[in-house]
Amino acid sequence: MRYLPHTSEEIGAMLAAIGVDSLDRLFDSVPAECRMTNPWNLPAAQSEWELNDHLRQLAGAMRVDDTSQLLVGAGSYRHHIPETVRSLAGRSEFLTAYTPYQPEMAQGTLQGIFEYQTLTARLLGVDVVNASMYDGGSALAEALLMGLRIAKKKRRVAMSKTIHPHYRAVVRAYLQPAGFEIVELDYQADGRTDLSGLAGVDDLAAVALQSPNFFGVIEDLDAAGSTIHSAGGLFITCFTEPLAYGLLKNPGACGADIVCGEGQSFGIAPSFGGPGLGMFGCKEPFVRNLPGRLVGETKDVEGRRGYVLTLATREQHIRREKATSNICSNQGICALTAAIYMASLGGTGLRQLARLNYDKSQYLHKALQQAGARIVFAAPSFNEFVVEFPTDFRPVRERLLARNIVAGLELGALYPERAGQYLFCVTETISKQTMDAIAAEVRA
Amino acid sequence: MRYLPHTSEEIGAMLAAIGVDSLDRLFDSVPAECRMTNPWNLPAAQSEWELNDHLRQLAGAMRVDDTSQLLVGAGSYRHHIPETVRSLAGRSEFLTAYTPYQPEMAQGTLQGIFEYQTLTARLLGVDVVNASMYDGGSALAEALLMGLRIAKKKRRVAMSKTIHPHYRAVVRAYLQPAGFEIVELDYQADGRTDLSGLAGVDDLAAVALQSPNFFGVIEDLDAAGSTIHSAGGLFITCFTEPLAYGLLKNPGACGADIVCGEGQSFGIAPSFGGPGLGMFGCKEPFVRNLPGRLVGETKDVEGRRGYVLTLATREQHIRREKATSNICSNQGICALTAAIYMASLGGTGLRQLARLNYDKSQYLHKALQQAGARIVFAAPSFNEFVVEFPTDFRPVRERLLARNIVAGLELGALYPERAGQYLFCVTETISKQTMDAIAAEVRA
Amino acid sequence: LNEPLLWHKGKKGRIGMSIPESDVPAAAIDEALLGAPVDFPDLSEVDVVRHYTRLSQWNFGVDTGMYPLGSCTMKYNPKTNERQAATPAIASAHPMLADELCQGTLRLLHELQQFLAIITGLDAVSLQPAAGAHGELTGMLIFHAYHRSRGGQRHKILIPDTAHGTNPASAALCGYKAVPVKSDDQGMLDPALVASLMDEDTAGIMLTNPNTLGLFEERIREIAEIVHAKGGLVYGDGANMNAVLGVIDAGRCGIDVLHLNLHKTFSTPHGGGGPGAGPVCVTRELEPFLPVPRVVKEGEHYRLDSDRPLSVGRVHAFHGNYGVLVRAYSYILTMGEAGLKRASQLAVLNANYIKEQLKDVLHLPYDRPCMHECVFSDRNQQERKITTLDMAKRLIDYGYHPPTIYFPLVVHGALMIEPTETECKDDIDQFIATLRTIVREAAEQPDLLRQAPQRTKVRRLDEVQAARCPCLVGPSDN
Amino acid sequence: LNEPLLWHKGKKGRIGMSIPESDVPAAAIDEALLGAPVDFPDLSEVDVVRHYTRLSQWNFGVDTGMYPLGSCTMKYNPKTNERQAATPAIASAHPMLADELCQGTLRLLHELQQFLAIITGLDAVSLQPAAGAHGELTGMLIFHAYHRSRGGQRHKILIPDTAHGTNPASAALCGYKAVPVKSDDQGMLDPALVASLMDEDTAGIMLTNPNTLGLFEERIREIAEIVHAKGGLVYGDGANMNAVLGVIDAGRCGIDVLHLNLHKTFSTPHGGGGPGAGPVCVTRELEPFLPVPRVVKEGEHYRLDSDRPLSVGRVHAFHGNYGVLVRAYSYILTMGEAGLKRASQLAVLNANYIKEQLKDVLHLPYDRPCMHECVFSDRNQQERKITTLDMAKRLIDYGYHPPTIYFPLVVHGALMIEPTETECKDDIDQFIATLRTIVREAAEQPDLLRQAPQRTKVRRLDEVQAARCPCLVGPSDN
Repeated sequence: MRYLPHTSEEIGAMLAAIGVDSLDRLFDSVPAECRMTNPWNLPAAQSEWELNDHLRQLAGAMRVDDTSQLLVGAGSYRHHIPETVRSLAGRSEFLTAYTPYQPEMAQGTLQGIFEYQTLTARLLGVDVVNASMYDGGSALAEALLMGLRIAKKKRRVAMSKTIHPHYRAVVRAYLQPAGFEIVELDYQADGRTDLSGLAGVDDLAAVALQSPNFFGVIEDLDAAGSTIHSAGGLFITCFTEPLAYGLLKNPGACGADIVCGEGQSFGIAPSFGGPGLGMFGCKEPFVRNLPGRLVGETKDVEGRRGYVLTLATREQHIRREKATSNICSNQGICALTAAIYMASLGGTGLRQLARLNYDKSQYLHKALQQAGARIVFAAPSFNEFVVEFPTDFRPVRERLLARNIVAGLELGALYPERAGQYLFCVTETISKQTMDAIAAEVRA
Repeated sequence: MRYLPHTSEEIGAMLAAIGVDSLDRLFDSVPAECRMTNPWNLPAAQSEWELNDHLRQLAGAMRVDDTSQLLVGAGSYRHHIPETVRSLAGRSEFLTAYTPYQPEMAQGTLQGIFEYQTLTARLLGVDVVNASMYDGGSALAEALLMGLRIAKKKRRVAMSKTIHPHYRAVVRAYLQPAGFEIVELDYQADGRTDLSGLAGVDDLAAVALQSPNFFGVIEDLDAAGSTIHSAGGLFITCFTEPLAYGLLKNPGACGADIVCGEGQSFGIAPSFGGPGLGMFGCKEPFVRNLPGRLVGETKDVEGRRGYVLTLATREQHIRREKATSNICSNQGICALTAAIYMASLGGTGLRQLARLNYDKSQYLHKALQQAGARIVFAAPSFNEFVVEFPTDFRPVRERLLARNIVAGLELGALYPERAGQYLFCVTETISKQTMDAIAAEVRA
Repeated sequence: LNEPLLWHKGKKGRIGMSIPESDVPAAAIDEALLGAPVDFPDLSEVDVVRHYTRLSQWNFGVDTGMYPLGSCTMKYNPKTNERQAATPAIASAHPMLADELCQGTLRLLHELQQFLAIITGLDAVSLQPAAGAHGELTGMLIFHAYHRSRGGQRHKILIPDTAHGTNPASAALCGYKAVPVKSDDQGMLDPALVASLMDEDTAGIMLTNPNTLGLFEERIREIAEIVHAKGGLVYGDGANMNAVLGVIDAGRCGIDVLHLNLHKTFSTPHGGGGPGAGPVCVTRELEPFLPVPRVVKEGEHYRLDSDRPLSVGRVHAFHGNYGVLVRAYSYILTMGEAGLKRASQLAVLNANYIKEQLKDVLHLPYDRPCMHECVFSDRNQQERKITTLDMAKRLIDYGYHPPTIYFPLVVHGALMIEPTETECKDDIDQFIATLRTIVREAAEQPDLLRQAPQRTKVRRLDEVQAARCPCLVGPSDN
Repeated sequence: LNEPLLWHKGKKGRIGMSIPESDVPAAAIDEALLGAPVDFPDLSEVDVVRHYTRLSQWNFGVDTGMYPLGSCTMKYNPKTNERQAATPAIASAHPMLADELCQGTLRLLHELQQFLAIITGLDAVSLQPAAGAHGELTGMLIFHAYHRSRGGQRHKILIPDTAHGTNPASAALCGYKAVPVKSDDQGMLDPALVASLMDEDTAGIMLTNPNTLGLFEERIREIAEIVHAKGGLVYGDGANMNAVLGVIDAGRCGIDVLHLNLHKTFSTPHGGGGPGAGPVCVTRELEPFLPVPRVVKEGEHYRLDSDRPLSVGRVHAFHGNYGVLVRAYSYILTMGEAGLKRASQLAVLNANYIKEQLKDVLHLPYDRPCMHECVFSDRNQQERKITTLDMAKRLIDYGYHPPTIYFPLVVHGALMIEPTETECKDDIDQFIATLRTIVREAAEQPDLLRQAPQRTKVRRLDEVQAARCPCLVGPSDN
C-alpha cells in the first residue's frame, strides 16, 4: 500500500524494540467487550485508476454540471475562478500545514491570513475581521451569540425573514437549546425587511439583516441601523454574496456593529455547498468578544515583523471552562483562497466585476419583463431577483434544462407564500446569449 | 492586461528616464523598409474563460479521447500517470526555472537530473546517460552521428527496417545532407532483423536495432551484438517502450555500445506525440562523444556535495565552431517527470508493471488467436504484436470504435507489405473485459 | 527573502485576473446605493503569483517533512484525493438544486455515511458538521434534543480532564455546566468516581477515547453503563480514532454519539487551519435527532429528506464541507478495510516505538503501552531550566515540526508526539536521534535551545505584545 | 535541510504508486529473455512527495522572482497555459491515429501555424522542431534541400560573431563550413564585409536579429539583397523576437527562414532546461522544403499530408513538442494582437530603462538604444579584480537570478540583462538599486562578492573537478 511505508522486517524490528511479539498485542489494553467483531465488508481497495473511473461515474450522474449555464444563486454562487488561484492555494506548503501553532515555520499561512483579515475588513467596512468561520450560516449564529454575550443579560434577538432560510435554521439550532428567544421580522411588499415590529420588543440584544437579502433585494441598511440602535439592539448584518460590496455601500459604512456572511464567491468552488468561508468582522470595541481565531502582527526577538495567532485567551486551549466559543479551527485554505482572489481582482477589478454582475442581472430583469414576466419586488437588487411568470414556468424550465440551462430556483419549499415564483441569479458566467434564450423560451 | 504590469504613469516615467517621448520611438533603429505594415487580424484577445471554452470545444472535436480504450502504441504509450507525478513535476520551482547555469540556485533541477541519469543508466544497463534529448527519433539520429564521430573516417551506418519508420525518417533527414550513407536491414519471417546482409558491408561505423522493435518483437540482442561487433560496427540499440526493460534483459547487458529511445512511457502524457523524452546513454569509453547536457557531481568551496552541468566543452557555448552537436537544451521537466515516475514505481513496481503489460498482451494474443486471427510474427513480443484477421477487419474496428475502443493500427501506410495487418498494444490500462469484447467482436 | 504585505505592492490600474468584456449595456443604478471604491491593491498576475509563492516558502507542511503534532494526526494527504475533489462536475455542484439534478453528489454522501457507520460500529451518520468542535456541538445538540424529547431537560455534563479542549465550550453552548472528572494516576477514568458524580440532572459524559494522553480508557464500557443507568448519554470524542480503526466498536463500548475528524483519521489536508469535517455518528435510538436534511436511498434514487420532527435542525447552511467529504471518501476507497486497519496498527506501532526509544532521556509521566501518540514532559530538563518550548523550538532548527506542547493540561510541560502511520522507520529513527541530540544539548549547551529557532524566516515572536495591543488588520490608507 | 539521493532512501518492498491488480492469468515467458531486477530504490508515496518537494525548494524559477537572464526571455509563464495543455482529450491524444479521430489537435496545429506566419510576416510554418537549435538545424536542412533542388550544392555559410551560439554547429550538421563575420565597432554587421565574403559556394547567412548584443541589425535588408544576389538564403534566428513583435516583418527584412522560440517569446515554461519548441517559418518559395507531415485544411476538415517530394523529411518522430505548442497557442489567444505588440514595447522599454539607470556605474560597451536586452561588462570593476561572475553570484545573495554572463563572446566579461515585459517598474527599480549596491560593494568590500553566494544550499561549486573526473551517475550497488 503506497501510503504505508513499513516493510515486514521493519515491523519486526520495531516490535522487538517495544518488546511485543505482534501488532495485535499493541492493543492488549482494549478489552474484549469493546472490540470490533463484525467484518466491515467495505468495497475492496481501489487502485488510483479505479478510483478515477469511479468518480468519473459519479460525475456522470450529475444532470447539471460545470458545462451547464446556471442561473441559481441562493447562497452559492458560480463565478469564474482563475487558474492562478487554484494553483497557488493548492501549493502543498499551504495545503498540508496545520494551524500555525509554531509561527516561526508558518509565516506563510500567518501573513496570508493577516492579509485576508485586512482586505476583508476593507471590503466590509469593519475594524477587525477574524481568520474565518465555518460558513455563512454558522457565522450568523455565532454573530447573534456574540451579540448576546455583549448585551450580557438580554435573552432575545431578532432576525429578518429575508435572511437565507438555511441560515435561520442554523441560528435556531444554535440558540434554542440555551433558551434564547428569536423574533422573526417579516418583509414588506418591496422585498425589504419590515422593522416596524421592533418597537414593541424589549430585552433585545441584537437584530440581524441580510443585504442583499435572500430575494436579492438590497436592504436599506442606513435606515435599519438607526432603527435597530434606537431599539437598543446591536446591528448585525449578514450576506451571501460579498461581491455586492464591490459596488454597494458596505455594511460598516451603514453602521453595522457585526458583519458576517459567506465568502464562497471569492474564488472558492461551490462544491455542493462546502467548504465555504464564514467571513466575520466587527467594530473595534467588540474585538475581545469575537469568536474564532485571529492573526496579529508582532515582532521577533530581533525586531523583525512577524505574525502570530493572538488573543487565544478567548479560546478553549487556555481556560477551557471559560471559553467564549467552541470554535477551534478556521477555514484556513479557503480564507487564503479568498485573499488570493481579492488580490487578483484588486480594487479596480472588484468594482468592474461587481458592476458586470449588476448590469447582466439588470439585463435579464428587463428581458424577462419584456417577455411578460413580473419582477416581484420593487426594491433594488444586485445580481439576484424574484420573478413571477404569467403562465406555469415549469415546462419552460424543463425545456431550458434540456438545453443545459438551469433557470432559477422555485421558492415554494422555502417560502410557501412565494410558491411558483423563482429566484434568478446572474453572474459574469452567464452570457447575453443565454439570457436571450431564456427570454425567448418564456415567450414561446 | 493581466500579464503586463505597467501603468501609463510608469511608462511615462520610464520613457522620461530614457529620454524618449513615446514607446514607438524606442524602435527608431528599425528602418521603415523592415517594418510590419500589415495588420495581423488575429482573433480578438480572449479572457481566461473564453479560452477555457475554446479548448473545451477543440477537445470536443476529438473522436478518441481520454475515456477511450486505446490499443495503439507504435511509439506512444498510454500508461497510468499517478497524480503525485503530475503534482510534483508541476511545482513552479521546477517548471519555471531555466537551464541550471547558476548551480547554486538550481540544485533541485540538478540533483533531480543526476538521479534521472542514474536510474536510466540502471534501467538501460549503460555506464552514463545524458540529461535527455528531444525525443526517441532525434536521439537515434544523434546516436548514429555519434557512432560516426567515434568511427572517425567511416561514412556508412546500417539500421533495421524494424526500427520505427518515423525514427528512420528522422535519421535520414539528419544524416543525408552531410553525405553519410544509410543501409537498411530487412527483417526475417519471425519479425526479427536479418543481419546476414551486414557481412558484405564495409566502411561500417555503426548498426542500429530497436528492441522491442516496431512490430513489438523482442530482437535477439545478444546475438546481434556479436555479429555487429564482428562486422566492425558500434552496436546501437533504440527503443520506444522503456517499460520492457523492467522485465527483459537490458541492451547494455546484451553488449550495446550506445542505447537510446523514447521515455514517454514513464509518467509523461502522450500529448499528440510530444513533449517526450529522448533517453540516451552509452558505455563509459564514449562519454566525451556523448551529445547533449550532462549533470555531474562535485563539491562546493566548503566541501558539500553539489551538482553542476559539466563537460560543457563539448558544447557550443564554449568553442562554437568545434561543437560536436548543436543540442543546447534538454527535455528538462520531462526527464524529471520520468525520474519521479521511476522513483514511484521502484524496482519492485517496475517489474510488476512490466509483467502486467506482458501478461495482458499475451492474454489478447491468445484471445485473438482463439477468435481465428493469426499472430504474424513468431518471435516473442512484449506489449505489442502484429495480427492478421481472417476477414476484413475494418468493419469490426469501426464497430469497436463506436464502443469507444481503438483496436490496433493498420500497417499498410508504414509497411506496404503488411497492408491489412494490425499492430496492437496492450498496457495496464486495458481491462480483460475490453479484450474479451474485442475478441467477441472479431468472432461476430 | 522578504515579501512585502500585499498593499505595499501594486499600482492602481493593474489587474491580476481576466474579467469578461461586458456583452450587455450598462444599467442605471441609484447613486445612493453606491459604496466608495474598496481599497484593495491592484496587482498583475505575476505580482500575485510571486507573492503567494514566496509566502508558501515560509511554511512547513506534511509534504515538507515530519509533523509529529500530537492529537492533530498529521498523516500524509494523498494527492489523488485532491484530484477527486476537483472533479469538475463535483466541484461545480450547486447545493440548492433538485435531487434529480445531482444524484452523483448525493450518492457519495449516502455511501460515505454508510462507510463511517460501519467503521465506527454505530448506526447512523450526519456529515454536516464542518469541524471536530462543530461535531461536538452537534453531539451536544443531540443530547439536548434527546433529553427534551424525554421530557426532562438536564443541566450538567461530566467532562474528564483527559478530554479534548473544546468539549466544555461545546457543552456550554447547550447550557450544560461542565463537571470536571479527574483521571487517576494511570491516566485512566475511574468508574467509581463517575458513579459518584453522575446523577439525573446530568445529561451524560463527554469523553475522549483513546484519551488525550494517548491511552485507551479500559473501563469505558463500565462507565457507559453507569451513565446509561442514570438516563444519561455517552459522547465519545473520536478525534483519536486513527489509533483504533477496526479495533474498537463504539457501539459495543457503550458510546451513543461520536464524532470523527476526517482531517485526522481520514487523511484530508489541514489547510493551515481548515477546512476540516466532523461527521457525527449515533446509535439507532438517536438517529431521529440528527441534523436535517438526511440523504436517503429509495431504490436507486437518492433523496434529501428534511421531514424529521425531532431533528436538532441544521448546523450548516448546506451539506457541510463537501469537498472534504470527497477526499475522505476517496481515502476510504483507496485504503479498503485491510488498509484502514493496518493504518491504525502502524500508527500505534510508531508511537510505542518512539516512546520506548526516548523514555530513558525524556520523562514519561504514564509509562504504559500507548495508542497512536505518547506524552513526555520536560521534567528531566527542568534542572537546566530548559522547557518543553525550548526543545520544541530547537527541533525546528533540525527541520522538524515540533510535537504538540503543553497539552494535555494534566501533564505539566507536556510534549505530545504523534508520528502517524505514514512515517517510515528510517525517518522515525532520525527523529529519535535528533531528540536525543537535543536532550544532550539541553544539558551541555542549553543556550542553543533557548536561542532556537535560528534558521527560520523569523525567530521567536513576541506573543504577549501581539495580544496586549492587537494589530489585526493593516493600516487602511496606504 | 538536506535531502539524500533517491537511492539512499527507501526499503525494498515499498511502493509509491498504484499498480492495478492483474485480471488475467500469468503468461509463460522464455527465461532467456528475462533481465535481472532493475536496481531502483523502492519508496512509499510520501517518500517520493517529500523528496521532490525538498528538491524543488532548492530551485529558483520565474515564480520565485526576477530572472533577468539575457537571451533566455524569462517572462512570466501563465498558469492558464498549463491548464489548457492538461486538457484530458489533448494530453491523452495519440499521435498515430487517423486524421478523423483527432480533428481537435490538428485544428490547433493549423491555427497556430497561421498565427505564427502572420506574426513573423512569413508564409508557411512547421511546428515540428523541438527547440531553438532544432529549428536552426531544420533551417539548415531547408537551405541544403533548396540548393540541392537548384542543382548545385554549396559548402560555406556566413555566421556573424553576434549570432547565437548554436548556429555554427547547426550549419556543420549539414556539412557547411562556418565563415565568421565580424561586427563593427557599433556592434552592427557591415554590408560591405558581407559582400566581400559572400560567393556562389556560400549557402547564405545565418544572423540573429535583434542580435546577441540586443541591437537591431539596421542594414539587414541591404545584407539580404547581397546574399540573395549571389543565390544565397538568409536565415534569421528569431530567438530575440520578443523585442520586435508587430515591429518587424521578417519577409520585408529579406529573411527566408526564421525560427521562433516558443519558450521565450510565447511564454511557455523552460522546465529547468526544456522542453522548448522552435517552429520554423519560411517564405512561400521555401514551403515545399518544410518537414512532413504538413497539416492542411480542406473545407472544415484537417488532414496530415506527407506527399511533399522536396521536403527535408522528418525532424521529430511526431508533431514536435505538441504540449508546448498548446501553451503558445493559449498565450497568443490570450494576448491578442494588441497585447503581443504591447509586450514587445514594454520589453524594450524595460531594457532601455535599465541600461540608462546603470550605465554610469557599469561599463556599457555599445552605448546606443537597445532592444529587449542590454549588455554591460565588468571593465569598471577590473581594477578591483572583481569579475562579472562575482557580481552575478552576489546578486544571488540578494534574491535575484543573475543575468547571462560571458555571452555574447564579442563583449569581454559580458553581463547581459533581459528583464522582459512582465517585470514591473517597482521590481526593476529594486533590481537596479541592488546592482548599484553591488557595484559599491565591489569597490568597498570586494570580498563580499568573491565569497558570494552565501545563502544558498551550496556555495560556489568546483566545476573543474566535475569536468576532470566526471561523476555522472550514482554508485550502482547501494
